[in-house]
Amino acid sequence: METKNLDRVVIRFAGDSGDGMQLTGTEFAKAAAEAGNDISTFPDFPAEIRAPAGSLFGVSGFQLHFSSSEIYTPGDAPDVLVVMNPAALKTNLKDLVDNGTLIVNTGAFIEANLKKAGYTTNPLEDGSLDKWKVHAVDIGHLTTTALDATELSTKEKGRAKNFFALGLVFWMYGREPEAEIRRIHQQFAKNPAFGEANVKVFKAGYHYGETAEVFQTVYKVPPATFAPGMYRNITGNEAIAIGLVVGADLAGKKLFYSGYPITPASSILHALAKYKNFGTLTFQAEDEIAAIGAAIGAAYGGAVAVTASSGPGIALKGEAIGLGVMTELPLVIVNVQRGGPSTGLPTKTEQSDLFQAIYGRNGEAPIPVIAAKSPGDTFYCAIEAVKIATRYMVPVMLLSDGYIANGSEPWPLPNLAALPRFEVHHRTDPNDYFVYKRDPKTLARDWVVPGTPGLEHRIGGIEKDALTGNISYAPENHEKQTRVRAEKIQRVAQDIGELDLAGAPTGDVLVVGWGGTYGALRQAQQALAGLGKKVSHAHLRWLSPLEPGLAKIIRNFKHVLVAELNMGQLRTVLRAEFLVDAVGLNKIQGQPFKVREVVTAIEKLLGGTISDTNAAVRLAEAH
Amino acid sequence: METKNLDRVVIRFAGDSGDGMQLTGTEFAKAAAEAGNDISTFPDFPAEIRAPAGSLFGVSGFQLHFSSSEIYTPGDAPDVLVVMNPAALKTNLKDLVDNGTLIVNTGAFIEANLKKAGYTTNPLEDGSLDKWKVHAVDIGHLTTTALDATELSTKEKGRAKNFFALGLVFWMYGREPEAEIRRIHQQFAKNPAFGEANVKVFKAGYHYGETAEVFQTVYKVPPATFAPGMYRNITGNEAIAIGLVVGADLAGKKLFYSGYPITPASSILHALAKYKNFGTLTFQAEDEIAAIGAAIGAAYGGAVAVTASSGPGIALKGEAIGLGVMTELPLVIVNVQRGGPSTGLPTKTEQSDLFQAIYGRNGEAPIPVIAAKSPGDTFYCAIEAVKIATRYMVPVMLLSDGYIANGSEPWPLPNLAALPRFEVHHRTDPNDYFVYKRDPKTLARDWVVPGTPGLEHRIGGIEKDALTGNISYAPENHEKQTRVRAEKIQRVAQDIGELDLAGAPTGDVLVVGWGGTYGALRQAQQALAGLGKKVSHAHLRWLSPLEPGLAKIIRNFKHVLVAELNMGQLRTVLRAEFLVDAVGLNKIQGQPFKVREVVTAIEKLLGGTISDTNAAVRLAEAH
Amino acid sequence: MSEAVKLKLSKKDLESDQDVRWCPGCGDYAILATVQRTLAQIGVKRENTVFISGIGCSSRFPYYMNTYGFHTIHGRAPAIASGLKVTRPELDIWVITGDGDGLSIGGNHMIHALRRNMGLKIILFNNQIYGLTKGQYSPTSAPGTRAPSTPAGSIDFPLNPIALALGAGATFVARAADTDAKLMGKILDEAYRHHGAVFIEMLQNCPVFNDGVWEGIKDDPANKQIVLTEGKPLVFANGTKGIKLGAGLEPEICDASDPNVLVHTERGSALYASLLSQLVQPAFPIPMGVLFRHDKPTYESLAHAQLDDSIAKQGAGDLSKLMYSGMVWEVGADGTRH
Amino acid sequence: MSEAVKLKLSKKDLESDQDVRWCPGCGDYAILATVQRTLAQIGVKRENTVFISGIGCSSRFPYYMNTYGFHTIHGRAPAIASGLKVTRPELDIWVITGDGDGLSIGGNHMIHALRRNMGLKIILFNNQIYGLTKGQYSPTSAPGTRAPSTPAGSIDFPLNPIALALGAGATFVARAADTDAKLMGKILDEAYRHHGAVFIEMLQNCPVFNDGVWEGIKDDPANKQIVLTEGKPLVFANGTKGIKLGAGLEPEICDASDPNVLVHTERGSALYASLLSQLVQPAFPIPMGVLFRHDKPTYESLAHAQLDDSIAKQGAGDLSKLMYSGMVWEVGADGTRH
Ligand SMILES: Cc1ncc(C[n+]2csc(CCOP(=O)(O)OP(=O)(O)O)c2C)c(N)n1
Ligand SMILES: Cc1ncc(C[n+]2csc(CCOP(=O)(O)OP(=O)(O)O)c2C)c(N)n1
Ligand code: SF4
Ligand code: SF4
Ligand SMILES: [Mg+2]
Ligand SMILES: [Mg+2]
Repeated sequence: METKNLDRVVIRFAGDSGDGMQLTGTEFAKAAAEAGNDISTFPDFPAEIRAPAGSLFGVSGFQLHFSSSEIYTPGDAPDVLVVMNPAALKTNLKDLVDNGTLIVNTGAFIEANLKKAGYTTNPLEDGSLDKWKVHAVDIGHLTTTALDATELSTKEKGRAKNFFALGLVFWMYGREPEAEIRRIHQQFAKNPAFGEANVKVFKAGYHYGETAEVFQTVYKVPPATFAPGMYRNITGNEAIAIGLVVGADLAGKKLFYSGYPITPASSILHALAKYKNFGTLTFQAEDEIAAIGAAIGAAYGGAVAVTASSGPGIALKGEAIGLGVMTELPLVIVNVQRGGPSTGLPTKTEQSDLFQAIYGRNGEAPIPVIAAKSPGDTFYCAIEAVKIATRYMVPVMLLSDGYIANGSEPWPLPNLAALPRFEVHHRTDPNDYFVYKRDPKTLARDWVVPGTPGLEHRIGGIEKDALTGNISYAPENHEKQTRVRAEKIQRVAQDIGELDLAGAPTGDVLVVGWGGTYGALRQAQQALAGLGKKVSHAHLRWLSPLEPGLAKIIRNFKHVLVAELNMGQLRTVLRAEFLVDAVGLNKIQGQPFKVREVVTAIEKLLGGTISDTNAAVRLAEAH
Repeated sequence: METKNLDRVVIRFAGDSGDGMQLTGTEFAKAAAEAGNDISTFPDFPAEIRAPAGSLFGVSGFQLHFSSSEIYTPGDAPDVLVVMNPAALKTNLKDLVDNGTLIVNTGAFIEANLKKAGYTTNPLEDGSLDKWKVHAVDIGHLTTTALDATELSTKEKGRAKNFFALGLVFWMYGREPEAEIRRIHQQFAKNPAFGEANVKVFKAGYHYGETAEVFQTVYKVPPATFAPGMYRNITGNEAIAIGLVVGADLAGKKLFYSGYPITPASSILHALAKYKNFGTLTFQAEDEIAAIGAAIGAAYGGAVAVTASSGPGIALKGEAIGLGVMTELPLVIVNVQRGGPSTGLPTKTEQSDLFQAIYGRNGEAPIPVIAAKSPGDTFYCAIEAVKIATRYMVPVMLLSDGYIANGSEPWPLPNLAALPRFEVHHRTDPNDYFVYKRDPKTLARDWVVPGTPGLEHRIGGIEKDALTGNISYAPENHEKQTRVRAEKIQRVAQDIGELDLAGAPTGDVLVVGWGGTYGALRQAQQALAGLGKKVSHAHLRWLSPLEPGLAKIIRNFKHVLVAELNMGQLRTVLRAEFLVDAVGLNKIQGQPFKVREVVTAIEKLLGGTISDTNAAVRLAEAH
Repeated sequence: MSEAVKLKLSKKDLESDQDVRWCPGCGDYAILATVQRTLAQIGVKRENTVFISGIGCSSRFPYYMNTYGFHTIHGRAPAIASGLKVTRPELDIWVITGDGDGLSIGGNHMIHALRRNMGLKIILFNNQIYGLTKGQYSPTSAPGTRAPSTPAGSIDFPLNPIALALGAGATFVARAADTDAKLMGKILDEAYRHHGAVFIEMLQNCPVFNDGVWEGIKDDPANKQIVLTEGKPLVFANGTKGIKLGAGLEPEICDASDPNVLVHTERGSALYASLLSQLVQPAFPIPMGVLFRHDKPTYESLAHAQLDDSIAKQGAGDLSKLMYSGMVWEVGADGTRH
Repeated sequence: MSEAVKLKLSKKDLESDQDVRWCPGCGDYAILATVQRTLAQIGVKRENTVFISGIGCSSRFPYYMNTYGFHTIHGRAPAIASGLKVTRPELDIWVITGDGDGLSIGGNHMIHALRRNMGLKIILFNNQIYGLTKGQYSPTSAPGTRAPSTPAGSIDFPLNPIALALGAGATFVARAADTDAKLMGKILDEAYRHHGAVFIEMLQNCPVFNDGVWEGIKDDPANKQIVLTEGKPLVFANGTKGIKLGAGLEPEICDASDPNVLVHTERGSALYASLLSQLVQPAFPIPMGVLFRHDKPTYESLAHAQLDDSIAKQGAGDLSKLMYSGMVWEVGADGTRH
């Protein structure tokens, strides 16, 4: 039995929504992380809760990229594909690299399933899989036999088969089974019988790999090296939830979160609902308008108030955001973007709500907009959003997306003590208090909360006198207030840090991106820079106001390529602002960029030849 | 008694909301129109229904510009100001031209009212009005004495005083009283006693002018010359209502209109509710979302479906508009813009909802956007919106504003027979019907309505297969559909007419505008062109897609000035599209542009000297 | 309502070609089957039948009916259906919604559609949970419901869908369980024939996120259900117990022989109907069948009556008259007014 | 509720410096005055008193109170007030809304705030019209109302605000007329002391667009009103007539001497309360005063109980614990995992 070292592996598990592929993937990711690899994951599941077994649209996938060197993405194409049924094979095979490894649960390749997947002949027999290393394993059968002894019903036995697959890959990549066995027991503590069974099956899979002739090699992916410190795995929605709690604490306040469930934002509410002992109040409202309404009420009362949703729900909040702008109350609105328009592609990722974030309200109602670049980054963006909202007395929009929300990565745990605090001060001094008198630096008005004696006052959505806050229809006052509200957003630039720029501040191509495309863009830039190309990558954190750093460099490049998962929304904003002839790399498929796609687009601008494109792609992938 | 001819007069009536100034103004405007003058009106009233008597915020004004030559606007500054109380004087005097005529209802200048208006001394006595021709008339007293004989209560008598003012100005400008007397009788047909009284008072005012020594001159503004044809006076909301009914007829359909009341859009609903004998159905919904929802349902059923609102209400419709985009149903959404953000300035005009119209939805959800330039133009825009919506199967946004909606102008009645019809065809042929199969030219899918045998099908807000319309999460399909939806909007350009351009297609300054600012911009351009300046004015009717004509010329000018009643929304769109360094003339005061403001801005770009600015302004005003 | 054509239709004729995407075991399957079977038996015109839904598992329903169907946006189905009904009164319009879609985000459209007596047949799938978004509690969830968004248990008091519908003015109110094909069929048939706003609460099981919420009631029909029959007393427990109106105007369980046992009538007083709505678990068995029925002009009929009326009074609209209304004048060849 | 401090407050202390902008003769003036007077008498803490409103003439109310005030957006006041109440339970929060603001666009937030028994004191100014937008009919307008948007008369059936509030779960439901300062004062005082969702319908006159809708009731209190008193029978017409429950469970007018005349109790059954809600003009005199009252934990108290509970169980939250939860590992100086 030989052991072979690999630098990196991309593996994808695919099966029915009911097959538990998400669990298998998550567990294997944990093992990889535990083994010290750098990892990046990409769960991709259908909108249906549990689509009927065997259907094409019911296929659920989980891709894991684990490596002995730093990685930024879940990988373009899997080296290893594990499929639990024909439908999974049909929908995923096209992505498997040539000569890649294919593990097939043969037991599921029965007439009925083949038909559902639209196969006329059985791919296991018609030779259509010849160009891949096929391992045919009757996982279903092996699972049930492993459980012969147990009391479980056949149905229940069947449910365990994902643990067989898990055991198998554990063996293939030389992972230590003990930790996993412990985890399984913990997870099923409430139901030991199942725990036992799953462990049995997990071991069966592991031993199958060991004993079966078919797998001659164990592949080892040595640990990656990381900056020293403490780490954990985290998804975007977990990190955003923790970030909000920490942000509120740094402001010296309690968090109030109100939301109405919507994919892929719901899990933020689910996470925060568990943090009651932090004094965090969560409110499941009757709809998105009520959710932001409640948040506005809480902000008026002095809480750090947050509401989150996805595109359609954010659309409903537009009018209320305007109220926040007019009354100048601090508020964080999180948009975990998904494919649009309308209901669109609820479980797929997209970046098409940027226009809505910046422009989607009646009247002149500008607000700051910040976007997270990775799962772990949402933590810092959440804190920053809370800081800006409370410092400038303004609603802040925080953009995430389905890819970040569900994806996970190893996350270096921040040093809490080192995070700068930004304590909120509520005015209590009645002397010469004016409702709209502003801080000269931030232009923020005082945040006076009900309960403060002597400062009783009234606010509302009608235009307000620039000093007293009384209703005012005076023409000049309206112009003045409108300009101040706009200026206030520009002032936020005072608090914006360095531009995240990779590569030189001048060159041939500047790739500009924002949000969850960070990994693919950065990796592509590094690859090309590695080949000596004059390519830089600027990744925007703040979209409104635009980062000061960008203005300094954007005109220093022959080409500006704005890469987004939309039809060119940031590109439009940048063209209007800088009058540079920025071109776009746009993908609207509900899927993240592949590094290859980005490299190819840059090469085109460089007038590159296919050959070095491939070199770059190889380099990027090897990266 | 001498008679003097004038080319043009700008008169403003101002008083309490309760004083009936809107009626006085409207009636005098009718008389001017009847006398053959060109007219333009600008009602300006408070948000309060009937604010307490004498309060500054309760002042209601009506400005009328009538002329013997063509005019485009209600005029920059009144030559004559009629004020019914101190508050009206206080808030309006600053606009009166130097040496202008001021008619004051002295009876209202009592201690209490002066105080409410914030006067410490009585302006009628402290000489502060010296630079104007003041006519002090105790209108209140003269009105009640005129009604001594009648049965009316003092309160009722008081209410009639606006007719005294009306009679007085009738005499001043040599208008024939008979027609007016007839109109008053008609208006109060239900209540002859009031009719009688008002006529009495009207006559009293008229005779007062005749007999009182104070008015030595009668000013005559000779008739203007118009293109031959039939004319009527019309406000924007009246014209839009009629346009919708006609538009539906030209499509060979019935009109369904659903709305939720909101200023300044409500009167469209009020007008249409009267047109039941045209088969027009109006539906007052429980909110704006229900209103557009009902419209979508009606469109699905085959009606020409329309919903209207103003900024805040349109914000609420964003999600549903997305549904219209995804299901590709024809729909007209009218936004009668008002001052924002939030509740903002409900009764004031603004153009700050352009971003919302173009970008204000989740996902990639582009729609065509058209804007009316004047009260009468809304008629044609309504028809065009219906045409594009039904031809391209898409929701169309029609932008109007408070200024257009309430303002009025003499309107050459269109020749109905000459209006091209655009009959809608509903597919009934089941043979090779596919829900999203498209017309090669317009990219529109077939409009198949329930009730059609053999064509039963399902639509919805989830991404649809590009041919069958079945739910599809396929990556390529989503990209394809997204691009087709965008391309469809661009194709609308096929139906866009010539660019409305005044002046040469090349020159020093191109003024670009849209919507209700047309009059002021065009007048300024003409004035400067009259002085030999190389200034042109392009007024956009279509904002999305942008008019093809603009692309051809926008780069041919030294300067591009985008003049809007917002912070520069169209400017942003044009900069992004054309990469031209367009500058803005922006006014956010809830008030329309004054010609002087536009001229001054252009002169600045031309590097003009104050002297010829004044010349231009004089010319513009004389125009 | 479009006149039913009596040519034989089979259940198959009502099935669309779309794969049904609900979880195995979902109560929605049973409801779908019964709806298809019943409409086939009635012999509806497929082309005149429209299913309109919002968003939710239940709202996927229209895709599976071989009729016209519109899967709209969350909570807005009653509004969209209203626009269709007002403009196309001849269509049979069924609205499919859930406890979240119809009572949470869509609660307002629901009560206003019912208030107007809009001719819509609204079926609310009540599984006491948000299925599609993976199991958060809903406005009908029992207090203390532990769900992802309420790990410590929900703290709001649930809405009573039947009470809300009655209060809003529905003119046909009924309740059935997903598995009770017979009763459901009967109700659907009568709902089909009713002119006005129909509200049917379907007790639906969500095996994935709220399995068995209705078991208690479904498994012990004898003691936990009162099957309503016109003119028959409110008795249960195999005819041994009954419901009467107690002192202090509270419903009370009594012996079936008690002379005061209430007798059911669908056309009973509003107060009687709200008494039925107050029969809720665990204190009482819950009424199944048609609780209330009342004849009242529909919104669409009144709206069209106004059109006809104005045409009768003013004559069919004349566009040029319309444009020439108000003060009209002519400008002659000389460009001045005549 | 913040403990009332008994230092003497005068009505003036509750008046803000803002000009009141309602039309002369508007019923809102009388309500404003009574609210100011009553809160002064109670001796509320101005700083702990908040008035939150939507949009409408009535919703201008907060500007005129010398307390904290928030004039929000149309229909959303109950939602905004809920967020404030949950985070600041010690504040006294009054919600001012209208028949359009609270029952048309805001109907859903209204019923959900009541359902949750959110500690809000909601006052609905019912003038049966949209005042601020110049007189369109509202969800409470009588059928046939001729208004700018319904020149031929409105065709929808009105909502019964009291019935809706009861059905939604309000725990304190009352009605008063704008001009009846005495009764209004009494109701406001009790509402102030109630823990939970308060719903008060104010019969308000809009002299400009709907003058006199309530005249009938206000001008003939003897025959058109039943002033409710705890423990006293439902009698009117100077004690000559009464209300009893008729056969078929319908309210019935009877002789005051009839032994079956119902006796009022604010804590009566849900059915009794809905009977009261069904006493509407012209058939019946309408009940004025406190119709229903019920004690039930408030949403905010339950929410905070859950916080305290979890702190008691898990200890006060520790941020580093929070971050270190899940699988945590260390990377050593050598850059590899230990
Ligand atoms: C505007 C908007 N908000 C939220 C959602 C997310 N969402 C979809 S369905 C649903 C609730 C579904 O519950 P229910 O109506 O009871 O239907 P069920 O799935 O239980 O049948 C929610 C919150 C959405 N699609 N759109
Ligand atoms: C989103 C939105 N839609 C519509 C309006 C217009 N609007 C303001 S108040 C109002 C109704 C007012 O009626 P009601 O609530 O009864 O208050 P009232 O004026 O009668 O006191 C409407 C439709 C608005 N301001 N905002
Ligand atoms: S989640 Fe529940 S309601 Fe939705 S389909 Fe699955 S079982 Fe049915
Ligand atoms: S319109 Fe009616 S409700 Fe509004 S302020 Fe005037 S009188 Fe009062
Ligand atoms: Mg449900
Ligand atoms: Mg009202």
